[in-house]
Amino acid sequence: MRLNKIFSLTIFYLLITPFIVLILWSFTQTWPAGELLPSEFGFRGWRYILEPHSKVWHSLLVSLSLSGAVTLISLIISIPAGKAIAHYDFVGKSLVETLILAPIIVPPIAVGMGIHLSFIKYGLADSFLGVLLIHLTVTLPYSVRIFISVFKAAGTKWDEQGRTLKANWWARFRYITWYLIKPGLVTGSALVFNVSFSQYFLTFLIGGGKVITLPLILFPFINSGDRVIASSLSLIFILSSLFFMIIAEKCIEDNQRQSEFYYL
Amino acid sequence: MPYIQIQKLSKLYKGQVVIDHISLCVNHGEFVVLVGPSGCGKTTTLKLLAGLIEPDSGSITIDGQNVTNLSAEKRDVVMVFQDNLLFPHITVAQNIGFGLKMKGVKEDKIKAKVQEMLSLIQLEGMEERYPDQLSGGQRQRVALARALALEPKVLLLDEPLSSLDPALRCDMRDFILEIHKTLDMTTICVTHDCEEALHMADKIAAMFEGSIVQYAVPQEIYYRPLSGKVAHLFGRYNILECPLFDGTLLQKCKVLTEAQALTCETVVYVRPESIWITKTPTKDALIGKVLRTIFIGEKRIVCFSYNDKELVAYSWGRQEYKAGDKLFFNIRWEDCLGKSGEEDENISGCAHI
Amino acid sequence: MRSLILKKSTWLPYLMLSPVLFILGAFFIGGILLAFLQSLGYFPIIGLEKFTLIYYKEVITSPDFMAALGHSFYICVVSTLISTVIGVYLAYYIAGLSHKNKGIDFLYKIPIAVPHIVAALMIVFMVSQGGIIARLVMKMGFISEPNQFPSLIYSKNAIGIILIYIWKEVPFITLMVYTVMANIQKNLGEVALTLGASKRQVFYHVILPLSTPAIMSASVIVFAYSFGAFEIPYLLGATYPRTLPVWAYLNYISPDLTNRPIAMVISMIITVLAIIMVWLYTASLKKLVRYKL
Amino acid sequence: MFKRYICIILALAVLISGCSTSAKPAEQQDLLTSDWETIVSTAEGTTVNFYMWGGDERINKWVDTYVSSNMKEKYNISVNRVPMDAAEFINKLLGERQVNRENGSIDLLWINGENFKTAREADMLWGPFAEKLPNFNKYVEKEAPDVAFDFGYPVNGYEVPYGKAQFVFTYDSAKVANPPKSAEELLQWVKDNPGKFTYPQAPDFTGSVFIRQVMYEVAAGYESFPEEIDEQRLEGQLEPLWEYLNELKPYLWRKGETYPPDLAVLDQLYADGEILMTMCYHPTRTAGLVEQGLFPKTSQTMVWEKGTIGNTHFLAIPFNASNKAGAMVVADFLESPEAQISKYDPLKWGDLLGIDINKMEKEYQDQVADIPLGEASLPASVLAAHRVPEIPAGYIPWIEEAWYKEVARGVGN
Repeated sequence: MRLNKIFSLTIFYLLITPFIVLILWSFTQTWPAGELLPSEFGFRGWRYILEPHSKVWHSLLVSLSLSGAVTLISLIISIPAGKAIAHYDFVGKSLVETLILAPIIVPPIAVGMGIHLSFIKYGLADSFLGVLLIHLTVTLPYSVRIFISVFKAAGTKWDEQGRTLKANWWARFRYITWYLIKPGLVTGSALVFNVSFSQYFLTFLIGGGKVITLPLILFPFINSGDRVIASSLSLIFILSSLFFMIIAEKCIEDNQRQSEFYYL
Repeated sequence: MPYIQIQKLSKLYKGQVVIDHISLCVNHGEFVVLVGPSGCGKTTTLKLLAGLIEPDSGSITIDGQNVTNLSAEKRDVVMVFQDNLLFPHITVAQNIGFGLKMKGVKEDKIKAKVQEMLSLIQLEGMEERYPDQLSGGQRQRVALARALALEPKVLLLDEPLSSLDPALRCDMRDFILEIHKTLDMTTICVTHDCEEALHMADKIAAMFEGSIVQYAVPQEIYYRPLSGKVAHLFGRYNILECPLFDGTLLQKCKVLTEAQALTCETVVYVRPESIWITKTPTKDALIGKVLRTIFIGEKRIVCFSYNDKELVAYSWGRQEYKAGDKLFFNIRWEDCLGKSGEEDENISGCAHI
Repeated sequence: MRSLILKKSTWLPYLMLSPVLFILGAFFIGGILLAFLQSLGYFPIIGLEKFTLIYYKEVITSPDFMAALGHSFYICVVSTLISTVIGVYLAYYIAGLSHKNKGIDFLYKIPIAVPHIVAALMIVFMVSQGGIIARLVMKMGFISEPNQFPSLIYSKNAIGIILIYIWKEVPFITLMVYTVMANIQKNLGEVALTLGASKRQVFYHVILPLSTPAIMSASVIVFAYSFGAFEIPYLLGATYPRTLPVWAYLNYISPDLTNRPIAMVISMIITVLAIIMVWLYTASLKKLVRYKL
Repeated sequence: MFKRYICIILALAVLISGCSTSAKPAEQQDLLTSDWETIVSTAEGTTVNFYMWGGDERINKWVDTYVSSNMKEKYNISVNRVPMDAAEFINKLLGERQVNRENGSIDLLWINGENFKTAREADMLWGPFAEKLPNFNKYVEKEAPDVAFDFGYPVNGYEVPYGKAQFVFTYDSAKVANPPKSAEELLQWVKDNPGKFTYPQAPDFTGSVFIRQVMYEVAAGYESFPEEIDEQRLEGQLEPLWEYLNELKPYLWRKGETYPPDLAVLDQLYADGEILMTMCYHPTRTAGLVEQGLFPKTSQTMVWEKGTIGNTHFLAIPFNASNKAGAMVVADFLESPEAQISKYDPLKWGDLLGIDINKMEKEYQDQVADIPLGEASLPASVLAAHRVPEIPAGYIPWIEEAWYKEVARGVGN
């Protein structure tokens, strides 16, 4: 038991200390080599974020609307798809299931590089729509799989009960299905949003610099080693995705708190 | 010295009292059934006995050894769970041999024991099957065999029959009783089925809200329940206040409601079958008017009014009564009266505390 | 739980699936297909119209290929193995806590709220030669110069990259496994305990075999991700060897157009390898596990 | 049920695609023949997408504040800085060229060297537009070799000088008393101080120039690189270079097993005290970094006795720029003495002047003289006296690749 305690404390510190160092760096002015603490604190990183020219807010807005749209579309089209796979039997079902799992395994780098020129040709590159579509290919596997599990767990009995009580499809969706899929919606939106929100490569490649999201602003700073600005941007990043998750949880009340489960 | 002695056992869960100072004594070889509505703490009591959870206060002694703080795997207690819970990833034989393997018993000895168990549960030849290839009854038997293979001092059964269909249930019931007798174990069983409890138990403990309200042999708990709640567990009943002396009615009976019964000292719970109906007057009989009769197979339920209150009796045989008939209802007092009114301390069934 | 399958319907399920299938078909399958065609040197948009295997030959015979392949494998296998072991143990530990810990709520948000590049930044702050640990060790007098601290970033041992993956994937695996384990622990774990199994035995004989499918799918996802990921090794990898995705990307952005088919060949190789490995892994483990989720 | 879904999706798609409106198409065919006033009036009220390397916060800030606000004020032009490495935007343009995409998203580029050469050879640049810009005509010495040629490749008016750079080494004077001033001295110094020196890996810009810097001293100077590449001759010629670098290798940081991926990492190593020397292409950058507290206050810059490589970086307009007029107006502003002087200030950027100081008015010359360059910087005269030109751009990818094979991958290692 004692060993377990030490173990869990270690894990806890391993999770927490990097955040503390990140916060420290974001408030650093000078942190000389070899010192354990910054010799001078400052707000250079945070000032950069607040300055209108840095486009941090603009990119945050783009990021939020892009990931928000991706989440919304992803979830909406995944609900019927998840139901179809969970409750229906049809020709080619296993093929469809494989197709839906595939983007988790096939690296996005192959998809992105393969389709890049065609996107340029058909005007989808450098556009919000193009980035949205390419994000969807990455997020759909997650959301569809979540809803497959949700519908499998719920079974068809509720729907059948609804039919015998003469509810039409909308009433069944509104009063039955909706409550069944709520936990899936919370988990799904958190997962999909963040997969899209932290996507760098595909946004960069397909967005071509026209669709500037937060990771695109952050990446050069990490690459160039400006630790102070990179740290404060990272914190903004983490905070906004946490914020979204909390909002999602609050908007879609989930009284049973089932949403803590991944349905993958 | 009782074989299992539970003393003032308490368990809190999230600040709520789940088990409230339970005391209970079980003698060696006894088959004790815990009955009560769901959520009364029966299963928790079993888990405390099994060592799966630790009590907040009180003690448990088994065969003279204090096991209160002994972890589950070190107790000579085996529990069979409600949903049989066979390990789905291993075969029937491996399931039955699981406990022995954990103890480090040699492979050939395990094999012999498994064969013995399989013949005991009459599932020879099924050893290589997986749990999902068995029927519900077979699975339950395997679960039992798995527990018995360890030859535990104490066997705990948590609603062992609830997941079976009615026909299987009767067979399994007899089967369990038989094994209990042959292997000379002390068994504690939890159920919410009163018939099951009466059928199998040497003694029944009635539990409500974390407390044992009554602990007695089946006849006693059936005919002389200490409260309406206990009476309710085992079927229909009437509540009467009949001050008696030496089996003689002192004055006319009064029909009580549940609420009135709580404050009344001379309450008698009368089972419908303790009322026999005659068309001619007899001594001390209650004179009532039939309200309605319901045919339920081997008997009829006769609801009649007495002093404008409704009472219930059974009529046996092909005797038929019509609504409005005026009849005489005779109460077999010897059924309902006896050692009732014992003091609370003795509910535990322990001689000395 | 086994769910009922509704009556066979000819068109309804397809209609329900159509938006998802359209997007995945057009953009995912389309992308892979185009990458495949380009890897064969067929790309009419830029005037390449002949199928050839010459680019495959060029990649496979290049001395860089085995180095990149080995390096990619090394990073993925090590990071997946370690994060699976830690994640499984952590899930087991949390599942064993008697009342639900608030920490789980927190843990569940970390893996998705912190993107890989931020995780990378944090790990660099920790373990680089100028990082906080090196400074600490230096202050304590174990080393006198940052150079004496083992090099973990930009190094061939790729320990920094592996640490980032571990840091990021452990909570993910923990979460996916925890749910399953908590259920097993609650039911079958108790059964095993009353059958005289010690905690250790319960873990190895009951919980571990039964949660294998969950562990498996979690580690497959982690493995596939790290095998195809480009950002982290691009940011923090050694000059030589490079991982396959970095190599592919560097070829892709090369101003020399003839390098494009090379990039496609490498990315096709990554894809095929990822699929083969995931298939091998699931197939071999399926044999071990009868339990169906 | 499904009709409804489809409707929602369609509605969303329409909504979203509405967000991605491209810049208004301007009549651009005859921009090269129209006069400056027409160009300016066409450009007014438009947005210019300026694609440039985005890894230096100070440069970003300069563009985003100084350039942006001036353009807004003077011409009502919005400057949209897009951070992207040159290799990546060249690749993007290459793709667009291949599929002949009109209405590209890039209007103005910050470019030079082999990227310019690639862009020109693939016909990816629009022009020649240089002589359309009044400030170019007024302040640029067009015949100067570092303006007429970009890494030996003729500019021909397809790009205009943006600034100049010269390779310098930075060292910590508190720890290095006698900094090495030649390749030979460097080798000795590195051997005496093992683990305290390294350079970024090619094809990083700075790493690449360091390799050439060494090459000038140990193998062949810029004079021995004709426009036409003769690979066989080159291989022999560069043999001493690889020998030198491989001799250096075991004494480098991490014993040369790996190299920092870019300048930023090298600077970080220097800032953390892991190495004692760094290098860069902007002679006053070090002063700025000291001022910001990122580098030790005792940092100093130096050049080698036989000189260090200097070059010019340029601005160009892609063939499919949607807003060529706007790009020209921005480029013209960047050629102005005000912009150039602002850029010259080490606190803002510290880039050397891209225009000719002698062509400037007196007041501007005084302003230049008044700018404090910081203690870490060398005087302009010292720099000028130690500047040697670049080799033709075509050699650079070749050398970078050879470096990877001969040194990084470590043949015989």
